[in-house]
Amino acid sequence: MSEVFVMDAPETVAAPRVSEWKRFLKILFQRKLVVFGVFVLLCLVLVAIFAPLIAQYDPYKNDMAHSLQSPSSQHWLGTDNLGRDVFSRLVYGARTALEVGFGTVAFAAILGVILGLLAGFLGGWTNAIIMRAMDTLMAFPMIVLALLLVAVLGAGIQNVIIALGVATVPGYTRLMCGTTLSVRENEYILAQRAIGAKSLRTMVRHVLPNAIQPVIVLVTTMLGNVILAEASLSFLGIGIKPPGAAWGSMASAGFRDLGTHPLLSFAPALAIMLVVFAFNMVGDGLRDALDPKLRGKL
Amino acid sequence: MSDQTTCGVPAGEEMLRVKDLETQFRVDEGVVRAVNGVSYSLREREIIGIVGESGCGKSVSQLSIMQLLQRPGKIVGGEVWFEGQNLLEYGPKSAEMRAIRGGKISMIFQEPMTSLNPVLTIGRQLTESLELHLGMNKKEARARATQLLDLVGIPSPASRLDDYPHQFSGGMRQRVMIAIGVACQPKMVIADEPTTALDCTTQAQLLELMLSTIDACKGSLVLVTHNLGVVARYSQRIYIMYAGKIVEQGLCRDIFYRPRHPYTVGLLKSVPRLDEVRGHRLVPIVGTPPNLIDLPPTCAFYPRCSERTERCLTEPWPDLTAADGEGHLVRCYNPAERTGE
Amino acid sequence: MVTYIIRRILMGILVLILVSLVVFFALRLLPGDPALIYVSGQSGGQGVTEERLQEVRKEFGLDKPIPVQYWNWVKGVVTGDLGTSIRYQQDVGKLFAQRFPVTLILGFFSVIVSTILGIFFGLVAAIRRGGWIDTLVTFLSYIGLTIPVFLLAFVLIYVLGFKLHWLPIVGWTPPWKDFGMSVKQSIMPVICLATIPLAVTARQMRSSVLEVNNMDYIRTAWSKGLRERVIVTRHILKNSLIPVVTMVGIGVGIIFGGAVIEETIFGIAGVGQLLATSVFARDYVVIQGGALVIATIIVVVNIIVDISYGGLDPRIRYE
Amino acid sequence: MTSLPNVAQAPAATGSDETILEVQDLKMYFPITRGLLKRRVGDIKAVDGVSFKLRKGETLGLVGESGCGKTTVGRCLCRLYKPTAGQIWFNGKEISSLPEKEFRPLRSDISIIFQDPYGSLDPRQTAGSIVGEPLRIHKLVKSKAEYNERLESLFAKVGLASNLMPRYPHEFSGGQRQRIGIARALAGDPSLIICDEPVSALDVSIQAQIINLLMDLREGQSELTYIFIAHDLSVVKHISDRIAVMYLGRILEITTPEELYANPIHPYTRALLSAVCVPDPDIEASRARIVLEGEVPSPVNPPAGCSFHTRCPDAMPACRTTVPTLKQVGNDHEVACLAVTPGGG
Repeated sequence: MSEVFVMDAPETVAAPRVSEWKRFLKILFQRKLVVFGVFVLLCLVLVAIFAPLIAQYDPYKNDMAHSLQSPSSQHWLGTDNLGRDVFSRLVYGARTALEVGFGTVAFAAILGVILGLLAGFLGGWTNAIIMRAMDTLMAFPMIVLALLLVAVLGAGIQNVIIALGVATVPGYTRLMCGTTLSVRENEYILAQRAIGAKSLRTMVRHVLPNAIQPVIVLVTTMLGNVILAEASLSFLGIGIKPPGAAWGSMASAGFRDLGTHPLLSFAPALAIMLVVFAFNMVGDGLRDALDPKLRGKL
Repeated sequence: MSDQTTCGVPAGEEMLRVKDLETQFRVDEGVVRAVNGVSYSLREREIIGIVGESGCGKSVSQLSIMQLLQRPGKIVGGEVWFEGQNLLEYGPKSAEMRAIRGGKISMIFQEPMTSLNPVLTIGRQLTESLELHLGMNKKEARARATQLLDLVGIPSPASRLDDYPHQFSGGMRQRVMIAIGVACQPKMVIADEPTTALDCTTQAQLLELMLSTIDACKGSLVLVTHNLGVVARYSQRIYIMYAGKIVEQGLCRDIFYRPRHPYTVGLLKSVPRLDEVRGHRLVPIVGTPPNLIDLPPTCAFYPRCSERTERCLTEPWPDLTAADGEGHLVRCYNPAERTGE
Repeated sequence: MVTYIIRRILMGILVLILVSLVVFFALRLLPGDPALIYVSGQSGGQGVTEERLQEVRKEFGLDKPIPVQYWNWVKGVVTGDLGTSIRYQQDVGKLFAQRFPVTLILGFFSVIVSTILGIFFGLVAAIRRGGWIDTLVTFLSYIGLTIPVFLLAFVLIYVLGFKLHWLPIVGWTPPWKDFGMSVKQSIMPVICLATIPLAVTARQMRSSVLEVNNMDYIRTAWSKGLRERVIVTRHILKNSLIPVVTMVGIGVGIIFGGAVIEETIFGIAGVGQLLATSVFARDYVVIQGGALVIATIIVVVNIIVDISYGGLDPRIRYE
Repeated sequence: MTSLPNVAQAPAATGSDETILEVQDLKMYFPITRGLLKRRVGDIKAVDGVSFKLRKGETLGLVGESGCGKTTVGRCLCRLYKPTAGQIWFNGKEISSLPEKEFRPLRSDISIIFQDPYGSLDPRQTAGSIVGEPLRIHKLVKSKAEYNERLESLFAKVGLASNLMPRYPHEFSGGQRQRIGIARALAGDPSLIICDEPVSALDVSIQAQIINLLMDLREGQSELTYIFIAHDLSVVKHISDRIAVMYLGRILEITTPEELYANPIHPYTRALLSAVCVPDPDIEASRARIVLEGEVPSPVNPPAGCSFHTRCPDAMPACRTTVPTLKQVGNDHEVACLAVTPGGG
């Protein structure tokens, strides 16, 4: 049966094919600050992986004979009050930062995406329960909630990850719920019902992939925010316990010598800022590159 | 009311002349030549129709005249003569331009749902132009605003002045837009798809209302639309636009009964008509409208044209040349033979 | 509007109940026996015996069923009894009464400064989009968002304190005791607290103005021939403030979080410092009370913000 | 009644005498909740008692203005909404109250084409996968080879080259996307397709392509039945064998296109017809407009009696109290108006 009745010429040409990926990269790297951010993050990851090769000294070994030295060719950034090489500690601190960052974000993002998807797609009571729970967690400032949890769980890298994870879940849940709700409004979701697809299939195959994009942007910026929060907890002495090399605790330890040896606290603090800044830049770049308003426009 | 529907020859004097207007949008992928050398004129108490599909530049050309373009839109050439002045010599924020906008030329937009400010009352949005252009005080402006709402058929107008736009239906909002449009008795009104977003019978209501109110203040009208039926009913002269250029222009009857450009012919043959006999087959225009980025200088309709020749691909898009009929011009190397009647 | 307010308040109360549950169960459901924490916290790790633990459990009613414990705790909280600090051996309510005013005064000024400046800078940047002001504001807001509070404090202390000797580097005096001193001592803490909310507000305001600027009704306003100043003040400002107002609630949260660090650095005896030191000492009674009070303040602020939101947006008012 | 013009010229109404669909007193109310406890304070009476019969192979046009319930009727028929009341007999089987599980197998037999060619295709799915999804869900093919073969033939049917299958929706134009939507609707080899405003989001020059395609598909298969929902009377008249005019959740008039154009009886139908402009200046100059007063009343509180009486130029006192029912007034012509005396036939 068929073709005979189609008198209009078949449409063989679609719009000229532009690689999605190419366009994405083009928009992403349009801004110089994004290039800078990606560069910083690449360096950070490399430093964290090859920390033992880069650091010339044991970051944990005290050497009281050489404490509080100014920068020199042996100690590029000097030594701290216990005589430990600041540069080596900074290098190992990158590991801690990334570990906490990725650990927390993975935990919170996965949980948040699932909860948000369920709340948004199922609506009704599921939505009410999940979203009120999230409102509750959102009522606490992130640091205060983390303090509460650390007070109970005790310090240490795992507990910091759990505490910050719980504190950041609402962000992902709310975002995911919001995008799910708007994706659900689309006719293609209705179309799935019309052709007889079951809810679970629709939710996983059609809602999730279309709703997840903003979460990717959030994940990027949250990596920065979480590293910043971990630094704040470590700064207060309740995050990563000494002698663990965490930038926050280094900054805090250097504080008492701020007047005489400002580099002790400035160096780790600047490292934190650089990394957080880089994650924010890349996050913003991603948002522009993924922006549905720009997509499909041409 | 129905004297508006005649296609008679306009008698008034010319009040607006647009010459070689060019507007571009510079985007990442290149330059969008949205309006690419458009010229037209409007006489006193005349109604002209500007017809084209979405993205043909009909709305952008009107926004350019009012200098209301959003970035990255930019007028790159041309003249707009109105009352002896070239409006394009004034900046978009200049006092001269502001006195024209809303005072002498006003505009009615397509989207009644989003064209009114949601946090200001209807009254405030009406009185602000009255205070600005007619120098009324608050009390006078309010009294006049009540009259205007009454004129456009809004029941109990005095009490509705203090309502917010979301308390009005789409049709009611468009009535308010019409009231704002004619508030200062403008010499001309540009209506950009004024009823497209509305229902059929509401469209009819509002078109009749718009024409009678503009007629009452002795204004002219530029009717921008994609609906051939609407221009057939209301306009005296018609301009057909495609890909940023006017491809055919002429008196209403010439366009409908003696169309010469293949695009015009295609438009007329592709729409189902209420008065047709069922079973006849529509003749669609093949393909899709062109992407306006970095268009070649040749005819942009070429890929979809049924009358194309070798010449259309090698030589640039021709100028508008005279066809039979008063002011009937067509931009084509191979215009259709006289059809119909 | 009345229904809207009532619904908002009821929702707030529900969240408060849930907040109290979180605070209460944080200690009981998570690993770690509160009695053990209590005893070891009190005695510094020594003297932890089963008898002592039993004694403590009885003393604090920890031997009763969980719902009863919760009920007793809530009864206490409502009557102002937040328990006794393990570290200070003092009524937690009294501890807070001394310290909350300090945090609230500094926080209040920070909210005012960050909101006003944030709205102003965001508006100016958006209106002069692409100009040098916009570039500067955008860049500074990035810095503000990413700078650790302690780095900002270090820079301020190092430059204004150690090098220029303009401002004292530690402590805080209430304004009613020594106004001049109080102002001097407040400058650096307020800057530290206000920076992040300022950056957040400015960014939100900028994007909100840009969005409103693209709306059809702004084009309508231009088509009436209004001047730019009128369009900005009458048509753009109110509409773009609507999403920014919600940021005030978030800003209050950020400020309480920042206070923990800022008060520790500047040696200010506020709630933030109290919480930080209490975590160190595992003084969970204080943390519990502090978290509860701060969350309550934030919930209340958010209710007020949402209600004023209704005042700004007639669409909500008539819902 | 007036003599029927043009009947000779018009093709005889296609389709057999076999009824494929019968709708009886269909009602769809959407609850409105308000207040603290989300109390149900009223209903949006989107569809309020609609009945019609559809023969196999016939095309019924549902026309009316926004909010008249035409889309809701369509969505009830393919059970995207569960009707509040009434019966839907599809091939002799009552389907309005079937549980979803039992209705699911029927979903390949009743399909729908949506209005928005941009919103109705999943942007993350390739064209091929979109069209093939009903085949996979209902397991209509036995092998990969058969699947590919079916896809190729579906693409060919709607006039798309098969090398476009791996492309994503954003790479297609509006008209092409609508072809993909049509191919998806055809995948399960349906006998009833609900076309919900399939051309209203398209440019005028593209509309004709899609209308022609829908008509061609019907030519090829005498069993294929359409319900064509649109607000554009010219389009509906072009494609339909019968047209039902809806207003506020009810059908006011139902007849053939020729009869509707030549002999509209209901005052609303007349107003609707007069509101449509014909692209012909001479004809337009001779047509008078009936401009209706006021606006469509809210479907939450529809007027008692005839729902159109508030705007009707010919309203009588009885119209305020008595609900008119559809009455036969001529050959295949039913009107719900108190001013009309039944007859003809």
